[in-house]
Amino acid sequence: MSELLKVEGLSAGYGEAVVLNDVSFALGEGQTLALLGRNGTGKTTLINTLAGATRRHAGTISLGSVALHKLPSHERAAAGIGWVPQERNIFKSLTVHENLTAVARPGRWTPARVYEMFPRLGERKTNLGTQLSGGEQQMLAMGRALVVNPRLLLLDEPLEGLAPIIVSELLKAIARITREEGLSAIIVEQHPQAILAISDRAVVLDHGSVVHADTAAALRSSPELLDRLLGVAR
Amino acid sequence: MNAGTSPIARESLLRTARMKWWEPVLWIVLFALPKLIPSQAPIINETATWALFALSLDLVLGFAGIVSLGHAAFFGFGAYVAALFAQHVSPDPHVGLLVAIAATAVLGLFASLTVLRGSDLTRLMVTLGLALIMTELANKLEWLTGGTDGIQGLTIAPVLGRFQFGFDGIVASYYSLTLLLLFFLLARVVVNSPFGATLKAIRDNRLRAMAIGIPVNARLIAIYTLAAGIAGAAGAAFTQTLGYASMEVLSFDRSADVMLMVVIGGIGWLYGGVLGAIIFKVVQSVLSNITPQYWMFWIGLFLVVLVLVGRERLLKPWTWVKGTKA
Amino acid sequence: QDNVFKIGLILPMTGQQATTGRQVEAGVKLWMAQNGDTVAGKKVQLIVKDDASVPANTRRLAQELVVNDHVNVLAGMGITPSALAVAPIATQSKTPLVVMAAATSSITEASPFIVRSSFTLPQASVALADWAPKNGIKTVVTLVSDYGPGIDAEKFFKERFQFNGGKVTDSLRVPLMNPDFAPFLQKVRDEKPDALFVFTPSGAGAALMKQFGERGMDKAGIRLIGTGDITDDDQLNQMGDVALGVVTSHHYSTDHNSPMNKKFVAAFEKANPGLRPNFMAVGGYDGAHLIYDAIKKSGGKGGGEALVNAMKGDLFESPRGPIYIDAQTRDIVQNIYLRKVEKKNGQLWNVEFDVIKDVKDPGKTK
Amino acid sequence: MLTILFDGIAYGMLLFVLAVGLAVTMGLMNFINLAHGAFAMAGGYITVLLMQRLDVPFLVCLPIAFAGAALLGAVLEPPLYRPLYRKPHLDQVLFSIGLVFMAISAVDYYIGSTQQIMQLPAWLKGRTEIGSLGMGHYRLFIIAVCAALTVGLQYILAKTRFGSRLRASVDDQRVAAGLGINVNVVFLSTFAFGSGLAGLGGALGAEVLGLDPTFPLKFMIYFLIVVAVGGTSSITGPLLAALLLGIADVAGKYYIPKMGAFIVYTLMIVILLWRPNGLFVRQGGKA
Amino acid sequence: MNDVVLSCRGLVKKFGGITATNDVTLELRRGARHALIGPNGAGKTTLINLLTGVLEPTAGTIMLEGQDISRVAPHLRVRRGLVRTFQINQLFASMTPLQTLALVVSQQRGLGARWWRKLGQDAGVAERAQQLLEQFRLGEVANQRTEHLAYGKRRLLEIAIALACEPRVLLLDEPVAGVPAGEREELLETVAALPADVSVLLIEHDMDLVFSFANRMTVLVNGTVLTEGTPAEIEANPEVKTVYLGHGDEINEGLPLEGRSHV
Ligand SMILES: Nc1ncnc2c1ncn2[C@@H]1O[C@H](COP(=O)(O)OP(=O)(O)OP(=O)(O)O)[C@@H](O)[C@H]1O
Ligand SMILES: Nc1ncnc2c1ncn2[C@@H]1O[C@H](COP(=O)(O)OP(=O)(O)OP(=O)(O)O)[C@@H](O)[C@H]1O
Ligand SMILES: [Mg+2]
Ligand SMILES: [Mg+2]
Repeated sequence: MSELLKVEGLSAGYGEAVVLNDVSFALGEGQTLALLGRNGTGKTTLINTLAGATRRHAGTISLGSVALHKLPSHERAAAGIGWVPQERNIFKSLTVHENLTAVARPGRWTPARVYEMFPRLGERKTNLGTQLSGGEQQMLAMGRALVVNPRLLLLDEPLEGLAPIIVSELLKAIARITREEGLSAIIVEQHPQAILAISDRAVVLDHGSVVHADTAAALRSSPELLDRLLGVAR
Repeated sequence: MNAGTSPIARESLLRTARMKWWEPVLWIVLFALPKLIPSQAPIINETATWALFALSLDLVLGFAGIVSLGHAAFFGFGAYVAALFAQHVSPDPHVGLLVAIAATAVLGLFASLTVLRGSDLTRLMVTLGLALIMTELANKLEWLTGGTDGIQGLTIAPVLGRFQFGFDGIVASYYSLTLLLLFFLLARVVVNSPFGATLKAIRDNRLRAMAIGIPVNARLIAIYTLAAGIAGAAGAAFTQTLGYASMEVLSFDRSADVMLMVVIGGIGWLYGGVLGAIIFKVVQSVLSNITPQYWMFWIGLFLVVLVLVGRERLLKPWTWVKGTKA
Repeated sequence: QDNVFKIGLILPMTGQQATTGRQVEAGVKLWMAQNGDTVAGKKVQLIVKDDASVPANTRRLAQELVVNDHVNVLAGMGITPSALAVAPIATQSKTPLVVMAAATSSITEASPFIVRSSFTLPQASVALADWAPKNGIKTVVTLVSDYGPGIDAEKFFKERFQFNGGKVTDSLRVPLMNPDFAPFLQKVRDEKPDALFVFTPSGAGAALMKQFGERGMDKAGIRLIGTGDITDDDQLNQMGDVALGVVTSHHYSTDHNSPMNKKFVAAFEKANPGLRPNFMAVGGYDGAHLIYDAIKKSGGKGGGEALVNAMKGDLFESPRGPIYIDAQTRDIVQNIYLRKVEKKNGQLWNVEFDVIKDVKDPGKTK
Repeated sequence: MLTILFDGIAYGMLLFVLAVGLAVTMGLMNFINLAHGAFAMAGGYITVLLMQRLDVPFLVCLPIAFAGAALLGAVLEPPLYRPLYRKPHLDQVLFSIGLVFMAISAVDYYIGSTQQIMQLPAWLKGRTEIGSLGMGHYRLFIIAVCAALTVGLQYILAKTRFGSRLRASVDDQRVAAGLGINVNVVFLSTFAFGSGLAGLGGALGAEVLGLDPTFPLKFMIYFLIVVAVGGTSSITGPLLAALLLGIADVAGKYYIPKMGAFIVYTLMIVILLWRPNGLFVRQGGKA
Repeated sequence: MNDVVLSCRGLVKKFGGITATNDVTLELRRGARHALIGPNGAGKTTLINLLTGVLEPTAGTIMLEGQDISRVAPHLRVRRGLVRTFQINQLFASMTPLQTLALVVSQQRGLGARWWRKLGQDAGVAERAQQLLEQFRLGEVANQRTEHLAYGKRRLLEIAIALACEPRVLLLDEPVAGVPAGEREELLETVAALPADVSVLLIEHDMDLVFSFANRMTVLVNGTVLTEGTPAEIEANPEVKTVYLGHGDEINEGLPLEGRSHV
């Protein structure tokens, strides 16, 4: 399996503040990575840095043969990044449909296919972004990242606020997409068990540094390790 | 509950409301000015009425979040009421002042009903529209207001029966400064009170304000009425110290200028209006003395630089070079 | 210090009245350049201030000029409310105030220290009301800007015109801030009077005249008459052919045919390239003349009262013709000319074709 | 009667052309650009000066006025406007008023404070009478230009993705960029386009409204009224608002001249009290 | 103690063509720990908005303590003890948590219109605010502006505000969203520990928490009430499984559902 994403010696933060410290890891094509860590350890900051929305101080990021860190934020989407920000950030003055078409790029994922995956969104096509329920906004954020037709999906707590049945379906869908379409994904979640089940690899952050990097299966099968790293036995 | 900690909470709550050491100093300096530089008394007087007017706008704009581009409606109304009172009823400045404040507050009460709903832009335009209509009225009701000529040559009785307004402007500037101080103290009490806190809550988040039981409309009406009254006081001071009222007191330029002053000085901070008025007036009069034709250019440049560099950083030049990248 | 004579000139140098300020200032400066700055042993110093047509500014500037700069004379005044706001200061400080632009009749009554070197609107409109009935104009609609001077013009024109047997069929007032004259002109067109009498502050006049032409009112047989403000010399040339044939009455035309005016215009245009002197410039020029005369007559001694007394009855030849200051009213008495816009050497001029001599301000002969 | 309607429409259309650029910058970009009138003034002066000094034909001047103002906008946007998009509205007001002051003085300094008067070509000066309907040719011309503009703009905003990409950038610059929208280019081109429209409006309006350095302040209120009443979320809103105001103003002044200036202001207040977010808001609007 | 405190009957809300709430009838008993669950977009938030008066119902009535409040202004409902939290934080950005809570306490005690006293001067206000700060572990950020707080802290403040209103009926809309896993239980315990006569309606997608908290549950689907019952009944309901909980075994592997055994 060829390597898709390679992060080396990455330090980044906001303004003068450095949140991430010398982070390095790699991810193969079609693989899913679970990004774990306690609150405020820098998970979102890492995702945002990959998307180009923070200030990078040092280090490199390469996506395939592209030196991602050299690109401005808006060119990273073209290079293959699809981003679901933690706070959803639905474009509030656009309709559901416009939210999708505004960022869509040609490829397998079209708005129509998104509506297939989330029928609920199809029914709300002409609603403004702000008129959606919390969960619907979450679905839209996901769909919006997909229609960019990325090679790497960045999902920041994508399950928050979704009904259990949707959660299970979404997890299945993510597993399917990555498997069938060779898409890679990085998923941040509060509930490690849920995503470790569908992930290939796991990275745990603490205080902005990588404290554990291994296969997901290994971490999942070791409750003591989970407890030590994340402070949750579940 | 830890009984030992509660005084701390109370302490830090009250701290914001406490007078800082520089405040009395500032006021002493302000009150000394007409004596120190008597030659500048006219502009001190004018600036003080502007500052009072700006204080009024800051109450609604800075503390209740209501944008108003027609605030001159209240200033002007107060000015005309004071003028008509002096012309037809009595030259007594004190009663005139009170009547003007009361009348303007009533006007504010009615006008407040128009600013309860809508976006910033809506309020901007509705208030602007009201002021424009008032201006037209002042023009049309010539028999009452003197039309464009205004009401001229008023005689105002001495303040406290002793101090006659003279053309040197000394008495006038003390009159206006005193009003400014009184209303400033009142405004200060109001914004630091629970009532003031509910206003800020409404400004920050109306939905939440409602959800904790604040009667949003009643509060907005109350503050708008109070602010209108203060603007009326400023207008009355204008008329009484200058001895006339004409349509300029209602003009769009006056509304716009007072807005500029409040924004220059910083909104949501009572000294903002006062400071803004001082800066604006001083800059304007210095510039227009240097270049009567093109002072507008320089004041424009001042505003542009003020915004681009930032109000705080303008006071700290050493941050200019470094900070621009952030 | 004692040998300095200070003139505090307050004018609108910015804002919509800025052109007034420029013309008056240029007029004053031209007089001073031509006549030197030493009069009766005094060095004349000019202090120019901008009030942006805000009376509160005018008043404060006057206060400062009197209190701090100890000016001997206040002058300028672009608009009536400014002049009225300054009047009490003139009275209290006994400083003469020479009004060089503002034109409402009542100004000189506001203080015994006010003297006017410009004109009054009643002066100009009454002359027109005398001329019109004699020239085939029997019915008129008046259209004036809705503010003091406009209402003055309407009132005095109407009174005199009806006294002379004419009929004013409608009186329209246009808001000062009015971007489009279409509805008013259409109304006039539908009423078909013999002539439309217009007063607008200079500036708006051009737009009105163009719309007048565009609407084909002249072809419908309606004549355009008005006070000279609408064919302001300052702008006349750019108005184009629509202005041709418009009859106005005023106290000054750049085209006035006198040796003195020829000299004045030449000197003015030399000092201010690209600018034609208009009636405002003459107001400034003659105002300065008046002040110089007063200094001379009072020998440079005596205060404000002496100066005002010296101005009263002052009589001299101005570029507009002979003028004098009525000793009782301190207002100007002058010839009012009837003029028609004509093209000469490819340029438009207000060509005078009749004159009514020594017109006093009718506003004061109640 | 018909003539009044016609005049009202023409006047409304003129207001629209002048205000539509503001509807773009203020409505779509959410930037309170009070300096809009300054760009209109630039367009007006470009036209007048080209015609007066170089005898350029009027029709040629119009696109030049558009391009000139657009260029001015494009030059000013990166250093001056871009840092301000995220600042509070009041700062934007302060800043753009400052620009207006500078523009007024600069024009005064270089060109002078007198009214500039434009000489239209002969074919635009005439008037056609059809029964009781009299139509000034210039007014017909304005209506035509304006109609073309409306159709074009509507197409750009509704049928192309540009409109939604622009609004997305306004809503959330950071996320829009992260999802592949080149926010800077979108803003720059929109701003330049809005300024260009203002310039065109100024060029067309100079004939009717007159042109002097105080132009940006004098007519600012009218631009704002149109945008506020029309709502800031579409092009048709301001168009209908401009037409409504134009017709009401002209008809009001014709039939009840005594009411003069009250009509427009009263109408505006009534509409805004009835529909606080403007007559025509995007369906649903802000919650 | 089993009397109905808050109820709605035949409640309908339409947004244009969308019927978000369709003939909902619901009763909340005194002291209830009631959960409202349902798929995304089922109309849960809308229902809360209707109950609290943020939205006006298209049809239907709402009764609080036996009185019809359908037409009562939102802030007056709060004064009668009907208090909510928001799914998306609604805070006063420029104030500190301390000021916010002092304000809410003042308002709650009817001192909100006092313009002549200082905020915090009235007896007991500062003390109560301090108590709430400590209860929600906001002590060390008490004097920072709210807009600069970390998300988790803001979430806590959101709930603290609701409690400061001394609710009789408390409506919680996904209160723990964004709160770290470890702290969620603790937060709900605070809520559960409210006086026994305070009624609570909880919306939440974290089934672990819901089943540990609620003693009664209502399931809302497509704007209508699908069923109502005890947690055990709901859990066993096959319909609820299909539309909301899901059947699949794979979810049990890691999803919070597993924790519900200790209900
Ligand atoms: N915009 C910002 N400016 C400055 N500091 C920030 C900003 N956003 C986050 N931080 C800080 O960066 C650190 C890491 O935050 P980040 O959001 O990456 O954490 P996280 O692991 O995603 O936490 P959570 O689980 O709560 O989402 C925190 O200490 C936070 O205070
Ligand atoms: N202002 C509005 N205009 C149009 N539709 C709306 C509006 N507000 C909500 N809706 C629709 O009403 C439905 C119910 O929304 P609501 O927010 O009540 O759902 P919810 O049950 O809270 O969902 P979630 O669990 O995802 O938060 C949704 O489909 C939503 O799209
Ligand atoms: Mg995060
Ligand atoms: Mg919800």
